[in-house]
Amino acid sequence: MIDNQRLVEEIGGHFGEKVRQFGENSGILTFSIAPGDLTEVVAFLKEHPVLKFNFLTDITGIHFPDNEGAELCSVYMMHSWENRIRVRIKVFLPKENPVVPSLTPLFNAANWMERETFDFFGILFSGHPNLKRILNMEDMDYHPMRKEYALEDPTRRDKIDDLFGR
Amino acid sequence: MSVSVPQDYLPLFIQLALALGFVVMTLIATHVLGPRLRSRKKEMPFECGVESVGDARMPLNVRYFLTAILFVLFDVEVIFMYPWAVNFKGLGWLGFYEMLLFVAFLMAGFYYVIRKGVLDWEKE
Amino acid sequence: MTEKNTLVARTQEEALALNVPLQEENNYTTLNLGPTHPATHGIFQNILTMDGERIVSSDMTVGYIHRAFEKIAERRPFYQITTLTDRMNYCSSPINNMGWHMTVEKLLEITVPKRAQYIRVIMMELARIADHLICSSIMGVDTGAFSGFLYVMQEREKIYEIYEEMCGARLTTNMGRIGGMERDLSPTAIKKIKDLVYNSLPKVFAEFEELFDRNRIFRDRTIGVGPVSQEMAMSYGFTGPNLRAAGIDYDVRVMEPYSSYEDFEFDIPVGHNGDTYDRYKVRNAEVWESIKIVRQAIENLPEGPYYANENHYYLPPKHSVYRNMEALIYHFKIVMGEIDAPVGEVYHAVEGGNGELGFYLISDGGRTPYRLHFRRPCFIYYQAFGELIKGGTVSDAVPIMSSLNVIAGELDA
Amino acid sequence: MTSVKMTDAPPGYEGPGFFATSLDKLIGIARSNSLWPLPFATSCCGIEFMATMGSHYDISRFGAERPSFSPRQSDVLLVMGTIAKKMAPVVKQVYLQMAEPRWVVAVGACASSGGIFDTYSVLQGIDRVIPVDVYVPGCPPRPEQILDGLMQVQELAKGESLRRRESEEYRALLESYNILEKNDR
Repeated sequence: MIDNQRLVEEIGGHFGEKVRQFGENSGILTFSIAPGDLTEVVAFLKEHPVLKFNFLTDITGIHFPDNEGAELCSVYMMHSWENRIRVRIKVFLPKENPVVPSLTPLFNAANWMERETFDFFGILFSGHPNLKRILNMEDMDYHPMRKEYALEDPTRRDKIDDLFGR
Repeated sequence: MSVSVPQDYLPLFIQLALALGFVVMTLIATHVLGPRLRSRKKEMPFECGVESVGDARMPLNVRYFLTAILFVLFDVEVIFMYPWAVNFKGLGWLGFYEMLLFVAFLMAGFYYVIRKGVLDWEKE
Repeated sequence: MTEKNTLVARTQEEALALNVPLQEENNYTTLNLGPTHPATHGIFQNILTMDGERIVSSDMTVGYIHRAFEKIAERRPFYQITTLTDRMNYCSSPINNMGWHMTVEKLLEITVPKRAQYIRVIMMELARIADHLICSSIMGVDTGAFSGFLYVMQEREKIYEIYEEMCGARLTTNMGRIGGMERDLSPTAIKKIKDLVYNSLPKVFAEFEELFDRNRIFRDRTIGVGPVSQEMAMSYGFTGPNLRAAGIDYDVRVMEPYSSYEDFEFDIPVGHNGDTYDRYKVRNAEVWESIKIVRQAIENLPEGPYYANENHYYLPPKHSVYRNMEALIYHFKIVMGEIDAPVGEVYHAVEGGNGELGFYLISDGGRTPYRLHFRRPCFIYYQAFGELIKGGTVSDAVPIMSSLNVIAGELDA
Repeated sequence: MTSVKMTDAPPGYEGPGFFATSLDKLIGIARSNSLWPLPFATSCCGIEFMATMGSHYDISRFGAERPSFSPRQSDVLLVMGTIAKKMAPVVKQVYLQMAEPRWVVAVGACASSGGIFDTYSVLQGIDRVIPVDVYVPGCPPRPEQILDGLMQVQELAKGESLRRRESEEYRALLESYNILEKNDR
């Protein structure tokens, strides 16, 4: 049975200083790495003979507007079906140039997940075969999931503040 | 058995006239009564709700034509078989051999077509 | 007509024999399947490039009903997000509701009493049955058989009646609360559930299966159509019945049991080839397994409360709101969304109708989630559709799409 | 004794052996009892429409058993579900390509007003792009409510004057939605 302690030893032992901030959130091991090491770490986890993280569960983004120099975060969740264990990898990126290598060569599923993350947060995945908007309209000029953008439809006129006591 | 006289066909003609009359009347009535609105977008082909791109009149591969004409050929063959099947007993063995010969001719053509590879879509 | 309207030949030999000009380039036909196409259930656009009847490639566009769930979730208190989860996979909304409640309970560290967990299991399995009934019967409609659909719709209505008995709604159920259920199973509900799983559904569903399983047309149109290998399924992130049809027995209910799934005896049906017929068979087998689970749950329903004793998060009963000051305060605070959640980061997955439905919730200690991401199984595996239909005919593409059971609301979020 | 209910006769003049009414009313009855719907189902409400179409609620009882997926042969556009801004041009195109007379039913809160999705990506009601005749509330409406919406359209069809679609008011309505172009007749 592989537990999070064993994972820390395996990953930490192999990558040393490259992996940082090990933590456990509701049972799932979380750590962060630099964007340049992402492909290497994911490939290591995927092809490891014992760990066998063979399934990419999800890719998503988070926006931390107050986190100077690392405003955006790209989150990768992997799952080892054989060992029944999950792991979460975080890559923090600056707002000015959020570039992270694409995982499409390793997992086909990464294609649309990365497009969605690009659409919502504007994180650029280098090496992605077709990085364009997926859910929103092509001509949208901002990335709506960033915290500074409003949720409401700007064209709506019947929601006057007076009516709601605001 | 009686011999049919032209008068016997009268009900048929009446029915034909009624059927045609109904169609013509309906067409005229809808044109007179129905509201109508023409616009450029309305007259475009329906493409699942998006604007159609390009032209339907593009060069077609000759294979479509060959497939279509072969289909017509074998379809017509079946039409010949209907009257033959109705009079199967009356025509007797001679009719049977004739039909056999007819089908054999067609089959020879079919064999030729298959050997030529006309029906293979992906021939490189 | 102009020169454009002429025939062209593909090979030199043909051009000479038929006296038509030779075609310079591969002139494929382009066909538009969607957005409002009767064969696409939901709104997707596929621009197919065709060589005769064969599909050469397809260009998929999604996002036609993108509703910004994740953005809304950042502005709503936790209990209001349940209404969003309803509208995600609307064929099996109770699973989404319960999955969300369990995610929040994981964040708040609430343990739900056994009875509530069993009621949740019953509701989730009924939702799974409803989901699979629609998918399988719509596959029948797409291959040209309407009667199967009419048979099972009647049974789905009975499931909806049970939902109504539980929460008052039919489709977008908004069922349950954070910390349990909003009401106990009523005697009518128990009667209806028992009637469904012991009498009507098995009978009708067996008949439905008889209608399709060995139907020549249905088999010809589905066997060997759109096969998914195990490697491809893994790489494309398949989960749920579509993955199991390829022969991998991954099921969240067994892998990471939630809501007392470990108490129940059931099998995970798997297929062999991962083709359309296998997906259909796996879904049908899952309906039988779900019936088994509901029977076990309703027979062994434990006594006890149906909600956790958590005043801060679970709405107090109405009669005490009228009489008790504390209850009134809690009621007010919960309804106004003024309950602060602890800081945390939670991922919880449930086995939805289409696969692993995950909720990735980040709370910064506020009243709303800081970030909520839904792992929508449809969105992830639908990208394989283009590869599945490649090389097949258009008539194959339609059953493949319905066998994948892509729900537009879940896909576009 | 049959249980088949005949439609009520329109107001008119009745004498021995004959019955006279206006052509408007006759055509109104014909139209209202054979409305072919175009189910434009995008999300949840579409599933409720499936129930309406299915055996339990049976929309065929109202002469609408033939769902038409091409706009050319349909009379009622039933818009069911959220219409995102990406989808709005498609709805408009489908409406434009329908033959006159045409009616539109906005089924559900999303199609009527955007519903709970007051977001940047959702169209706040389809009446921003096409004229709507009947709004059906509910999220989603129950099949009975969808049937009621259809019956409202039947009432509209029954009472509609034959000249309405050629009137200046109707033209002005379409022009206000930018549906008629300059040289359209």
